[in-house]
Amino acid sequence: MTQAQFVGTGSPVHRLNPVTKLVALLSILVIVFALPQWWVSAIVVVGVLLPAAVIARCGGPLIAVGGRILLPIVVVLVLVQGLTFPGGRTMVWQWGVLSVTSEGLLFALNVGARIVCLVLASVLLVLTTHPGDLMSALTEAGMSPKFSYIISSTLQLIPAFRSRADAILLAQQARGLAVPRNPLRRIGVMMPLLGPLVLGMFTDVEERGTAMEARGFGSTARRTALEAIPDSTAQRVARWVMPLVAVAAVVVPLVWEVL
Amino acid sequence: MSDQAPLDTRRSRTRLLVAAGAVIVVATYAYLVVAQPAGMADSGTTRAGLIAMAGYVIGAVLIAAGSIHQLPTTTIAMIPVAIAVNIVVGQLVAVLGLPVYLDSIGTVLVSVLAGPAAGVVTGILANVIWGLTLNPIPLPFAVVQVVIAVLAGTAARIGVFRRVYLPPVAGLVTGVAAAVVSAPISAFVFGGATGGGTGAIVGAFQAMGQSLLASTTLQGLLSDPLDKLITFTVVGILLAALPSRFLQRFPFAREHRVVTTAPLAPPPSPSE
Amino acid sequence: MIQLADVSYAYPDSGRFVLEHVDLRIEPGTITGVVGASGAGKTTLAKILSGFIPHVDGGQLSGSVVIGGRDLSGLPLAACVSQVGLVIQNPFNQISGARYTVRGELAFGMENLGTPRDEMANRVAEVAGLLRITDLLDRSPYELSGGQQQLVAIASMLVLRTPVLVMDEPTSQLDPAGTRMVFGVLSRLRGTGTTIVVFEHKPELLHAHADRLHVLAGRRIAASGSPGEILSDPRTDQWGVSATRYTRAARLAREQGLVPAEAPLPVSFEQAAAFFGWSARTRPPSPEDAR
Amino acid sequence: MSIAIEFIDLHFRYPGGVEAVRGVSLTVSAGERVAIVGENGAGKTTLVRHLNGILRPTSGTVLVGGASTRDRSIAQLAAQVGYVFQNPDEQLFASTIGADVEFGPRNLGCTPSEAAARAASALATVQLQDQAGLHPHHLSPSERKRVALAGVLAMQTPVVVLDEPTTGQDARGVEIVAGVVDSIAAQGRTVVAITHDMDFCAEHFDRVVVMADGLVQADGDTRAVFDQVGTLERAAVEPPQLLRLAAHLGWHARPLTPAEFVDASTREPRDPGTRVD
Repeated sequence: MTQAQFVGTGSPVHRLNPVTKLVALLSILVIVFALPQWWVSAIVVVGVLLPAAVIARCGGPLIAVGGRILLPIVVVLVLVQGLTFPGGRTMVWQWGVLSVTSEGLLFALNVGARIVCLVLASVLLVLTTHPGDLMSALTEAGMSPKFSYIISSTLQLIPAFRSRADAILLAQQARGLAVPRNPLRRIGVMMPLLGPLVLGMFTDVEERGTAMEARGFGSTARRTALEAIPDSTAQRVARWVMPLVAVAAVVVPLVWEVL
Repeated sequence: MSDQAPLDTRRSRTRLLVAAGAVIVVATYAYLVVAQPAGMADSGTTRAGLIAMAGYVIGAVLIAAGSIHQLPTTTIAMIPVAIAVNIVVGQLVAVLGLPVYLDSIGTVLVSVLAGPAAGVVTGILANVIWGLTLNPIPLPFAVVQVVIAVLAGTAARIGVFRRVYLPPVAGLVTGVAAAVVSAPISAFVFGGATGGGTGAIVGAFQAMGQSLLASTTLQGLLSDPLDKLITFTVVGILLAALPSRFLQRFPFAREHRVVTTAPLAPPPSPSE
Repeated sequence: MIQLADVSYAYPDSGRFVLEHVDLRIEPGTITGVVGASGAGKTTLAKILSGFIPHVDGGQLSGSVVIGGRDLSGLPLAACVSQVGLVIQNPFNQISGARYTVRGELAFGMENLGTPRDEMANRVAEVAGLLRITDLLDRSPYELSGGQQQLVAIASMLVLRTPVLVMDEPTSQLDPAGTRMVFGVLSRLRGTGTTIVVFEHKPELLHAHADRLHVLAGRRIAASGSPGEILSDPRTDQWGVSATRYTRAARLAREQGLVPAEAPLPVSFEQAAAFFGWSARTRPPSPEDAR
Repeated sequence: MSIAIEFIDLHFRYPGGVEAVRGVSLTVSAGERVAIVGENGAGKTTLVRHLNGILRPTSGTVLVGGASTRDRSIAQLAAQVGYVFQNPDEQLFASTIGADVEFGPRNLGCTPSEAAARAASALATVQLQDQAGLHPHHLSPSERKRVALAGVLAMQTPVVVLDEPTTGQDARGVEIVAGVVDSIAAQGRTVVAITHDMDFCAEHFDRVVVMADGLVQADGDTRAVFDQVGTLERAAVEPPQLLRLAAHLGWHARPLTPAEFVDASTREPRDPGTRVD
């Protein structure tokens, strides 16, 4: 099975063309970074991402995966910037040598909101889009099929390589390998563990290269695809409108400042 | 970007793409570090984050798009295996309890054997795979992989991997470069908080009066050089243990005599 | 038709020949087995037949390799690949991983060659039916048994409809059940007109499925003949070719004078039953026993 | 020095929930040659992986040399139980064969010279003595499998476990592995092998354990076990070629080797046409 976190609930969001979702993600990122105030990110999260997660019926996984990534980052951000923000001047709270500044907290709020938006948007895309569909759609949109091959086959190779790494560890332990206590001699134990993994890699590469050539991977013919990716004129229009909105978010404040 | 264009225009197009990508990355870095946007000091409401993110991501995409077309099928088939090794090495290294990730051994191996272009694609796509499977945070750092791959490929070309004591030096240099290049993203996109431990170190430097960018750079300099030093050293040891049968199958490694292999045996003459 | 004339080959940087003065002729539409000890050059010959030597592996190839009337060395790899499909030993590496279902994996080769969508769907259904893996089409290729994965690997080559299919030890890593699955496919392919060349060790199954055998030993084709002749030949040990226990027991019986010296030795269960059934019933075996 | 091994009501459940071994009690005394046969998924590998501590019992105990494996690490058990894995490429790492075969003995505390001596004799046993200086990946896959075998033989453990030793081997390779099995047993050491090759099993093992669905279905002298046609059929195990032929010809004898078969053919009644299908 692949390592991707795809949750197949078959919701309308899942049935969207992956390129549409990708364009939406990129547009959101541009908007959120172009208008760096925290409430912009908040609006996007509450107004766009959470409703989309509810429609896609993967609110639970989104909070779980997003939370696991974001919690340490946000906590550290608030602590670090709150206490040591270079531009911090107005003390909000003090205890001995430690002092929290309002500028630091505001900085943490602005940056934190953007990170939350960036992570939730990317995780939502990954949860609602099977990597195979994403790759096929991007290839149809002009991406080189070599990227699609590399990403899909890597995702499916990882579980097999994980079990190979376990097997190597067991095989060497079964020959008496014990991790020495002092760190310097531990480097010596590196070869029996990494050696088989890397040497095995070359045998695989030779065979996989042969198999790919045997399947016409090097051919310069115009590639076709077995499965058609769902699309609609509405989505095609949206794929033009969203980037325009993003560009506007960049240009308008600039023009505003000039006036 | 379909493969139909005749060979020569494709070759010039790939060089153009890679060059454009490189220029954008360098320009982004220069603007962020040299120009040091004034508004940074107040409340993080500047466009530095947008510039850092856009510049580095667009640059990485262009470089990857340009590099992929230079790679033959056998090299393309190597990349998934190399990325899988990248991701799985951490599992074995955890047994050793060393304070490093070593998550770019596959990328460096590809750069050294199949050349920087192959290494660049491996590194960038390893980042994308990480984003698709575990955590989107590394995605904007894709361009750091470009730096690692280019330096590894260059080191291989000038024969660093022929002497056992040179790879650690090249690793150190690469680690420094990686820390410096990744600092703007870490500072302007993530406010120095890409992870629990890294955030604390950034805080410490800021408490000592360093700017956010300087603090993230210093934090990078504490961890990346050591990680890359060990990565290059391990790759050097692994290369020395490779049979000549594997090595001579890589034109780049053969052409630049990346690892001193015995001179090629003369072709035999058929017995009558 | 496959015709090799005076083919010699040395891997780059090896300084010694793996194959010398190999002459080989394989009739179209037949199933040919090639046997020989490990290291006798079977994989090398398989790669020469499919054009991977010299196009991918390089090295020094002399002599002519003519398939379907054209010499492979003159053709670009893409042309060789359209003539000869190669099934490698390890199904895990034959599967590209570019698609997430068996159906997608089977279509992958055709997508690269630009085959129209509906033709792809037809060919996938046809080959899946022929190999009886239709029920696997919607499963992930990485969640199958070794035998099933090898069937998917074979199917992924068959959909390309290459006139020749070369199989390099397809069952060496499979258990008996998987091995029977793969050899069972061979008999079903006989009707399709595809010329099949199988490099394998398993005598009982080769005898049941192959029309003709060639022995690779001493860097050349040491002998050719029907499976019955080759697998009961006294030189099998010297060639490093394994004989069935039936043949070994029969040869021992002949050496102990229990049966006439010229009695042909059995290879299969049926032949052995007749051979030893005869020794119990004192009737000399008829010629057609020694197929 | 030889030791016995014992499974006492062993149960094992994989984290995924599959109970691969569902109550096995089995004793293998020193010097025995035991073959474990059965379909994939019967629990064979799961069972033997308890001998060197790779797997720990969910319930029940495993005794090696009288002591439980529960409180000893894999590395400690490695001194008593040598385990040859099916895929050699998951353990060969050194740049020469000799260095790789010395890895085991060095870990057990042998001096460099003693490790080299042990490696040399182990490589001679698998007939690879003159390739000691070569890189493992310059050899063919079946030769690499023999290097992995030598790597465990060099540890000279009282118990040796072989996982599918003949898979992927050519005729000569199988003969060499057969010779190794015989020589280990001759030294009074215990051999436990998992195999699908029934003819190899009939000719070189004096005891056969048939497993299916995580349980032992039959266990005993090779000749007797291969005669239980019903049990074999249920465990999807095909009897050896010569035994199948002898039964088909209606003979009373149960020959295990070509020599025994020919000898039996002279004594069997010569009445024509008695064919028992």
